[in-house]
Amino acid sequence: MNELLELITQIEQNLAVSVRLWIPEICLVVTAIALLLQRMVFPAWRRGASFIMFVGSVAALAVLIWQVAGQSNAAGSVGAFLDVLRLDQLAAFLRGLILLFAVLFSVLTWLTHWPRIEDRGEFYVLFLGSVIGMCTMVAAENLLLVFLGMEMASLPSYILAGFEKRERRAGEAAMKFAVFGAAMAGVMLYGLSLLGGSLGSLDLPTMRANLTALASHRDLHGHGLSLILGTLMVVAGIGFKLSAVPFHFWLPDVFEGAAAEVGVFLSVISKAAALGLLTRLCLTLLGTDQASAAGLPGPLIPFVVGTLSLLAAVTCTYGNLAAYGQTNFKRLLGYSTIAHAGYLVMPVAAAVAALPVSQETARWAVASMLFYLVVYMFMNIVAFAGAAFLSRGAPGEKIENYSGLVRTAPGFVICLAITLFSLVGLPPLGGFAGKFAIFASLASAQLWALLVVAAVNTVFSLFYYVRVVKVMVLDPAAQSLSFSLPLSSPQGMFLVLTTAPVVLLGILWQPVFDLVCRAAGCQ
Amino acid sequence: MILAGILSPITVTHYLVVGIILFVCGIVCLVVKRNIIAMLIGVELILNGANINLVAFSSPQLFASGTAPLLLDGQVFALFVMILAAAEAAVALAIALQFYSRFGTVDVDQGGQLNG
Amino acid sequence: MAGLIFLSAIVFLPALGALILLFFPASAETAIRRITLGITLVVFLMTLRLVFPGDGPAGETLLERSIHDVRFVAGEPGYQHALAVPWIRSFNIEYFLGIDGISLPLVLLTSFLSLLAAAASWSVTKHVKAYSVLFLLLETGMLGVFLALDFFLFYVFWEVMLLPMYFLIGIWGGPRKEYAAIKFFLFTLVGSVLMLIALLMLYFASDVRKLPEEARRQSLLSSEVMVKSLAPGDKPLHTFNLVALAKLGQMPDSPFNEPAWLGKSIAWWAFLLLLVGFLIKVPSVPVHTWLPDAHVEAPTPISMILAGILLKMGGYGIIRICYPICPQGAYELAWFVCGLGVVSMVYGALAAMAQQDFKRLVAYSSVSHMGYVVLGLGAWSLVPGVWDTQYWKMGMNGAMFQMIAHGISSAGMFFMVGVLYDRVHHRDLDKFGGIFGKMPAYTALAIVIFFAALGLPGLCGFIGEVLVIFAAFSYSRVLAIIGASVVILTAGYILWTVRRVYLGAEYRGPHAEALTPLTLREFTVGATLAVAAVVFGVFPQTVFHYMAPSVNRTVDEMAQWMKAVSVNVVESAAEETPEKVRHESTVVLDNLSSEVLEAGSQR
Amino acid sequence: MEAILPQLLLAAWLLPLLSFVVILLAGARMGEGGRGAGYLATLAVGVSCVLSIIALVWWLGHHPLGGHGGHSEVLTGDWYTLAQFESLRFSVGYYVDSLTLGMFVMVTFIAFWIHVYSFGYMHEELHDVHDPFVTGADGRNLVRPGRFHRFYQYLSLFCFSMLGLVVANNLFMVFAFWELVGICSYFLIGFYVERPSATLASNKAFIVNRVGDFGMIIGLATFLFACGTLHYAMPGNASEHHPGLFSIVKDATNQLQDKNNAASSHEGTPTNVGHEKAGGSSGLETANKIERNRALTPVLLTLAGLALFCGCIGKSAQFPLHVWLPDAMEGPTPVSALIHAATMVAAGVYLVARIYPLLTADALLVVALVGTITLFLAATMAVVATDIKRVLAYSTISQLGYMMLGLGVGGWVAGLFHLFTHAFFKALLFLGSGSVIHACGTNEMPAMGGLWRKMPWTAATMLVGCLAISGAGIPLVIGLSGYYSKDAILAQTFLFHRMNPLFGWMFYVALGVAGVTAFYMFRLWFLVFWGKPRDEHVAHHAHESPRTMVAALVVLAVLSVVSGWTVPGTSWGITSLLEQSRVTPATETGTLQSAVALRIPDEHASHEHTIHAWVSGLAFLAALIGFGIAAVFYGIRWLDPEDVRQRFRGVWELLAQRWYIDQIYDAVFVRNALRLAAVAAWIDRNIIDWLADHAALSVRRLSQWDDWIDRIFVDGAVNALAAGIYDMGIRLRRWQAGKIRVYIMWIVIGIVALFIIGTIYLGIGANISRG
Repeated sequence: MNELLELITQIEQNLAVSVRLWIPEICLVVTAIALLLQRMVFPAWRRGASFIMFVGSVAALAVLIWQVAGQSNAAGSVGAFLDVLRLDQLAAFLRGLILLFAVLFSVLTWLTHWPRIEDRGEFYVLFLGSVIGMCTMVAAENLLLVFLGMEMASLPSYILAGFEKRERRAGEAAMKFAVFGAAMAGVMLYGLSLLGGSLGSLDLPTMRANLTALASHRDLHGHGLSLILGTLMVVAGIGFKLSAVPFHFWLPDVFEGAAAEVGVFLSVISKAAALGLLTRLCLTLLGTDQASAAGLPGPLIPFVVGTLSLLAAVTCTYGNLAAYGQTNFKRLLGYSTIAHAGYLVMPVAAAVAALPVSQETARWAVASMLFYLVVYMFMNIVAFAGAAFLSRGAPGEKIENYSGLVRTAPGFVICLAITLFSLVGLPPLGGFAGKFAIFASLASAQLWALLVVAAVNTVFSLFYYVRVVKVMVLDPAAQSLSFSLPLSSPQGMFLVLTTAPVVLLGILWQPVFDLVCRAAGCQ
Repeated sequence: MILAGILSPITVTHYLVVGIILFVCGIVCLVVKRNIIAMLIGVELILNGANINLVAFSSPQLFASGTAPLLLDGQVFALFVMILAAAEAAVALAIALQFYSRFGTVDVDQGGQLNG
Repeated sequence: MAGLIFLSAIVFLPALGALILLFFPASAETAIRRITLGITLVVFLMTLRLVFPGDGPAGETLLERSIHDVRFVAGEPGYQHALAVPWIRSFNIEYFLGIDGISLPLVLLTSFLSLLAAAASWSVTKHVKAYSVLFLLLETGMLGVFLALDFFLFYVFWEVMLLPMYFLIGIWGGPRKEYAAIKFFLFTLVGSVLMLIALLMLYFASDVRKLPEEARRQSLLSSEVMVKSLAPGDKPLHTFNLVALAKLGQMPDSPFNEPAWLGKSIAWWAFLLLLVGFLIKVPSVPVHTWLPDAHVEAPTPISMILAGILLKMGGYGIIRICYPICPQGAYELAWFVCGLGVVSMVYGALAAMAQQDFKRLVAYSSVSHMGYVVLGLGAWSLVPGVWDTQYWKMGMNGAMFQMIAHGISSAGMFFMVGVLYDRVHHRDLDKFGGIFGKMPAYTALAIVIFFAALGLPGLCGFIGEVLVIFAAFSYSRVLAIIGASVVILTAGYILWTVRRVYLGAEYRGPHAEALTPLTLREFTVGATLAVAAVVFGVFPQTVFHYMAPSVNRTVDEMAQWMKAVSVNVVESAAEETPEKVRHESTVVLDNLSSEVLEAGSQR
Repeated sequence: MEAILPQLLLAAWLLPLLSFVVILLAGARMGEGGRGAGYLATLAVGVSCVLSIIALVWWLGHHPLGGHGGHSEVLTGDWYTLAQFESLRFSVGYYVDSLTLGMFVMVTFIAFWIHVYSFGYMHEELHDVHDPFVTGADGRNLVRPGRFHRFYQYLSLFCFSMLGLVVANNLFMVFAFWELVGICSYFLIGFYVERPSATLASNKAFIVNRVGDFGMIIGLATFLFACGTLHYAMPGNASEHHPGLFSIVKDATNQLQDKNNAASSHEGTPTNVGHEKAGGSSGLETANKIERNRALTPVLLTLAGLALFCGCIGKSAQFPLHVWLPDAMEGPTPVSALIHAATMVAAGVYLVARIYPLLTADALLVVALVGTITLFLAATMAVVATDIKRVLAYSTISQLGYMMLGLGVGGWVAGLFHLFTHAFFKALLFLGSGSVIHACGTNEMPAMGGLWRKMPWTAATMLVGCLAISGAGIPLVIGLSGYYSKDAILAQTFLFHRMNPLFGWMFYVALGVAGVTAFYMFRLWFLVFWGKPRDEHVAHHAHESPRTMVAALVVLAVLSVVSGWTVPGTSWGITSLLEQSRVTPATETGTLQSAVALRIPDEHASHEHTIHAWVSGLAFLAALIGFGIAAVFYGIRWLDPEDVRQRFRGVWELLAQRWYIDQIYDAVFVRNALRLAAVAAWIDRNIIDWLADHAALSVRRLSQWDDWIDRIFVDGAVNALAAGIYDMGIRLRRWQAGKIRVYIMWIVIGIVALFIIGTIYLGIGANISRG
């Protein structure tokens, strides 16, 4: 009786702490409710949805920052809600990133006037639901929450993909996305069930302990098949969210069909969440400290490294190559997203590879991944915002429609060009700093082959990014082009404000790198 | 041999076999059917295959050791999966409806505006 | 500190100028041109300030001096005004600028040619503002490359030039500008990607802690890294500091000597990767084909910059990074480097001979002339046991001098081609002739410049070429002989060109009426280059005075490395060799004398 | 005290440079048509000449003539260092001995008179020139502004360069000025830039010279590598650690000599000619030197010497690089006289003489052979040439061949003596021919004839020149300058013939060509001045040249007569001047492993009276026969040369086509070089570029994977699978490519594939870890 009481007290205390730490997400929930109410209560307040969304996301972000800032560095890690969520620095950072994106996203949609005012409330609610799911994903420490988070993040995004109702392609994209996503969710779930079953728990740390026990019994072979099948299915599920090859087929279609705003959402935080999940799964399951990582069954780590490396290499190469032939700017950005997913998986592979050797190196690799995520977020926001502005202002989405754009919208083109060159990875832009960090992590984990692949891909990627710049800058102006976007307009200022970090992160990246280091737990 | 298989006491492996059969059925359904409703049914089959796994892993009777790997967790998981499956089906059907209203069909191959 | 600030000012002043220009209305073309010229002039004067004569108070160390005096002390082999400030602590990246005898002439060349190119930019009439902005950004990149002493910083500057160059060729270029621009971009990017891999290899293999404390102090590490390195701990402390990397690379038990792949060491691989990266820039056969296209399509001032400065970065990289950091790779691959150099020399000259396009011809001559640089840098002529470094020093100095000389002569040649092109709008060699009669002053200047490229004594091309050939001879006689034969080919294509373009009775191409005498601005640019060609040809000591101590230091360091690593292997041989040699020569002389005896007896 | 000499020479050397710079900058503004430029240049070189003479006199005052060679004083030092790397020093300096001073005086003197002569010859250039050789597109002859000042500008630069070459104290400096005289020659041959033939000839001259220079660079590199220096000698080498080239080579051979002496009691040849003050190198030092210069073997020494000689072959137009000199006659005639007869082409001979101590006997043999071949070939070409300047050009080549032969057979003084005398009489001949051309407006001898009436001074001085070059004189009594110098060479060759019977033919060739020389020279003289005018137009125009030109002719004619003589009552003369600085070759006997026992004879031995009398008699006879034939054909016209030509058509054609050497070079070298160039350009465009482009393109192709995978794998494989399922009896409607389904299937296949791979991998891994 006493024990039960103690347990209940414990649970109560834990709940109290957990809820307090979960306030940012609760803020989002409140915002969502407010958005729904606003439609009923103040239907005349045309800008209400955007306003509420902005205030809500800013509040969530502010709370999160306040919480993190208030924390002492050591007490970074809390197992919330009876340890189903691990609210550590990594989770906090990724949640911060996601919330920051939410803020910028609300501004962006405000500026692009999309979707229509009457649909905007729903749009934001769906978006917020997805964001909450992503926040769950990055913190999940229990297979149930992993799946829950994935589904929460995915379901609204299917609808968002088809949100442009008048656009025929959007409907088709949404359907493909939904069916494919549901199938992949099923596959992943099956994998999760196998993993959970063979490792005897849904709780990741427990699974980790059991894995070591299994290894010491040396009868892994019996469980080996289900372990491998489970791992692969889980990787497939996460790969789907990451749009890694060969689970990428949906992405270009969706990016082409859906609005650019949805594209940026899918390409940035969806990836961030999936990467956070992948990192956590890998690092938790394969070792939290050097000694235990070394105790894992021999070929397991090489196997995971090999799988992830292969996935990353193929994804990156495929994305870059397939982007060549594209004529649609949004589709091109879709392939660019695939390629970058490859780059982003690389440091995770490096982290796993470094686990048996040096915990510190592994953390550095994670930090480099996080750093690239930050840069990547800003780059993609600029690129997709550019696409969004263009798709509203310029005739058509074909790249050749933008020829000579620099004559009518020089500032806009400069911002876009900076971003595209940053996506190539040229110094002194943020993309280079990020890529450099990733390359460094590969080098430190001695993954030379992967490093060469990544480097070669940098060269590959040059062509198609530069082609866009070339069309906009070098080619003669198209007759019909009347697009202009002065930097002093709100849209222009948004672009400048989001391009500025792309440049600054290439020059002064120490502060942000300190941040990601802290998130990844390295000294 | 087959007889021996049938006559042996039911273990977790039998359940897993059922689960994997469901899973494979679901995949085949997804691959073979062109009707979106049928495909969604395939998804349901996959999810249920996983559910069987989860439930089987949480049943102590099936294990010689007398304890199951997942216990209650697995069952809770299965419940969640059911709910999510419902949600997913709702979303997917809504989209399918939209698709139908636009293309006049629910044959996924009829959508051809986008190509890889 | 004053030194660092001054160097930073030199580097970033053009970028600042570009920023200011951004706020000018695009229609104010004349003002923008003048401001661009003014900025390049100020930068040039600032670099000249470095070599103002005069000594500081006696008894000061260089570091102390650098606090209040920005002048460069000639004859001092080490780095000056070198100060490292932490930049990105996570990777121990430092903002580390410094100057020594190797970089000083190149910095001066850069600011000098930038000034002239800015003056030559009046012929650019399209989008003047954008042109000027990109031009100034380019100058910042170039100066940065020559002044950076942190590998990462070096790499950043190296890449920074890429974009402006891409646009400068791509927007203001000739008919095939897009192809040329992307080709340039692609080749260079491949090179820099290779460099990036090597950079990471070296970084992660490096460990400041392995350096003896004395060497650490000499490496001019920033105080922060120094403190870190002194703190207890066994984690390796990686570094991008080029000086420290060189010191690490030259340790007998260098961490770079560990085997990496295919039985070769890290140093070997890093050297190869870096070398290919730099050779693309030099450019050396067979990775040179971007150059003719880029040169032909680029506008005249950009061709001047491209040939005069950008190509030098390759050579600079080889001497500043490849050799000091990876002496092992350099030693083992010397034959490869020299071979490529010679092949470039011959091949470039031959290809130049077959060109119809004036600018293409000049471009190929650059390939040929930069081959001398590669050969001179590559000729590792040190023989264990003899340790005679003088030929090696001669070769290195010759190669460095050749870089300066080629900077002047090739920029001049491109300018000369540009002057003609501006008037008649074609470059077909068969459609010139008789320019001598129409533009005598221009022809005189052009002939001086072309003869400087031909390697005529008294002009700047001669010294470098001859020294390189002499030095190569002590490395490989075959290569030296093949290399020397290039003087014939060079004479062939240059004289043939001069004859077809400048001599003859009359002009055979279109727009004959446009062949007006030089404007004052054109004359000033051309005459400055011609005078520079003469001055450097007659007084090479002006360059060697600053350059030689640092180059010699580089050579000495590598010789020391070689002594240290071969001490086990060659020690016995080293003592033996003179004996042996004496013995051999005695044998030969014996043979000689016996023949004399025979001859005598016959008489 | 000694310091004044270098300063005198420095002034003499730099004055023409000063003149060059001034004319370069202000030439066009110096008086009407740039006449002032001519005065300035002439003044500069005149003062140079005076300074040189003062220097020579000063030198002779301190180093009186007389006695036989050896122990000559050399004054050497550096003016300026270009670059130095440890002990490798490249500098500009002076190496003064009697040869240097003699050359200084000779060069400046002839140059001065040619400057004077050019006032007359080039006066057309003072105003607009009407060039009859250039026709514009409109069919009219070109009219261009005059370039009087440019001419003098180039001449000044040439004088400076030539003097630099003479005064140089190291091979690097020699090479630099070697190239500079080459470029002056280039400018002056191509002075009439509008004439395609002139510019072609100037290109040819420079490029052919560069072929020789290529060898020279190799020679320089070899010596620098083997000896660590390119200086002939270092001042005060006892204290300095680095001795000069001469002493290094001498040390090596001396050591050999010591061994020789020690090995047997054979009498060593007394060759202790100290080229430097106080050798004083101890045994240890010698050992050190040899250690450092380990590569300095006799074979290498020979090869290096020959490599240097390549440069001389080019500059002195020796076979096989003689082809440029006849074409070089495109330049104005004073230029031909100064550069392509008297001075620059003799620089090759001068250099061979300078580096004599570095040349082994074997190398000298090659020098002699080259000289012999050249003198023969060129003389045969001269026999059939009709262009007056070309005859003289071939004659120059031939005479340079004599000089080389002389040097090659050990006649150091003889070869140089001929250099001096030849400079005077060949300059005279060229200036005379210039006078003729000036008068006639054509170069073709068949169009001339009977000019002696119109141009008595020219005819007379030309006759002196012809006599001098033919070696006219009364045997053993007196003769013109050519008589002495040519006899000296022939005598030395004869001696060589005696010692090395295998190479005796060289003497007979040389002797025979002496006759041929007389023949073609008098053929020239007869064709031009004798008989009746063959072209009325030409004859009508002809007139005696202006006074400036005639003055130069007379002065040179006088010198052509007397320069071989000694000052009455003494033995002072050019020979004794040269004798003072005479040197011996590095080895006097052959060192290569050859069947031929080679021995270079001592020069003094050829002064023996019997040899001398015998040889000069023969030479006189040969010349007489040559003169006789010329007289028979062209003077008194007993025989018609046309008949002979018809009869020996093949030979005539061979000679007129210059033995087809130009054609062969064109076919073998020029065309192949151009072909190679085309190949290189082709490779660049079609292979390397192709590779680069296609690397990019193939990446682009790869990028079409997307489509490709869709088409082949996705559609194809799924269709195949579907067909399979169809066969299994599952009823389906017609299968179409369904994208989503296909994707899913591929994912499943992917997972299964990975699963299988993973299983195998893990299984094997587990096995291994177990095992």
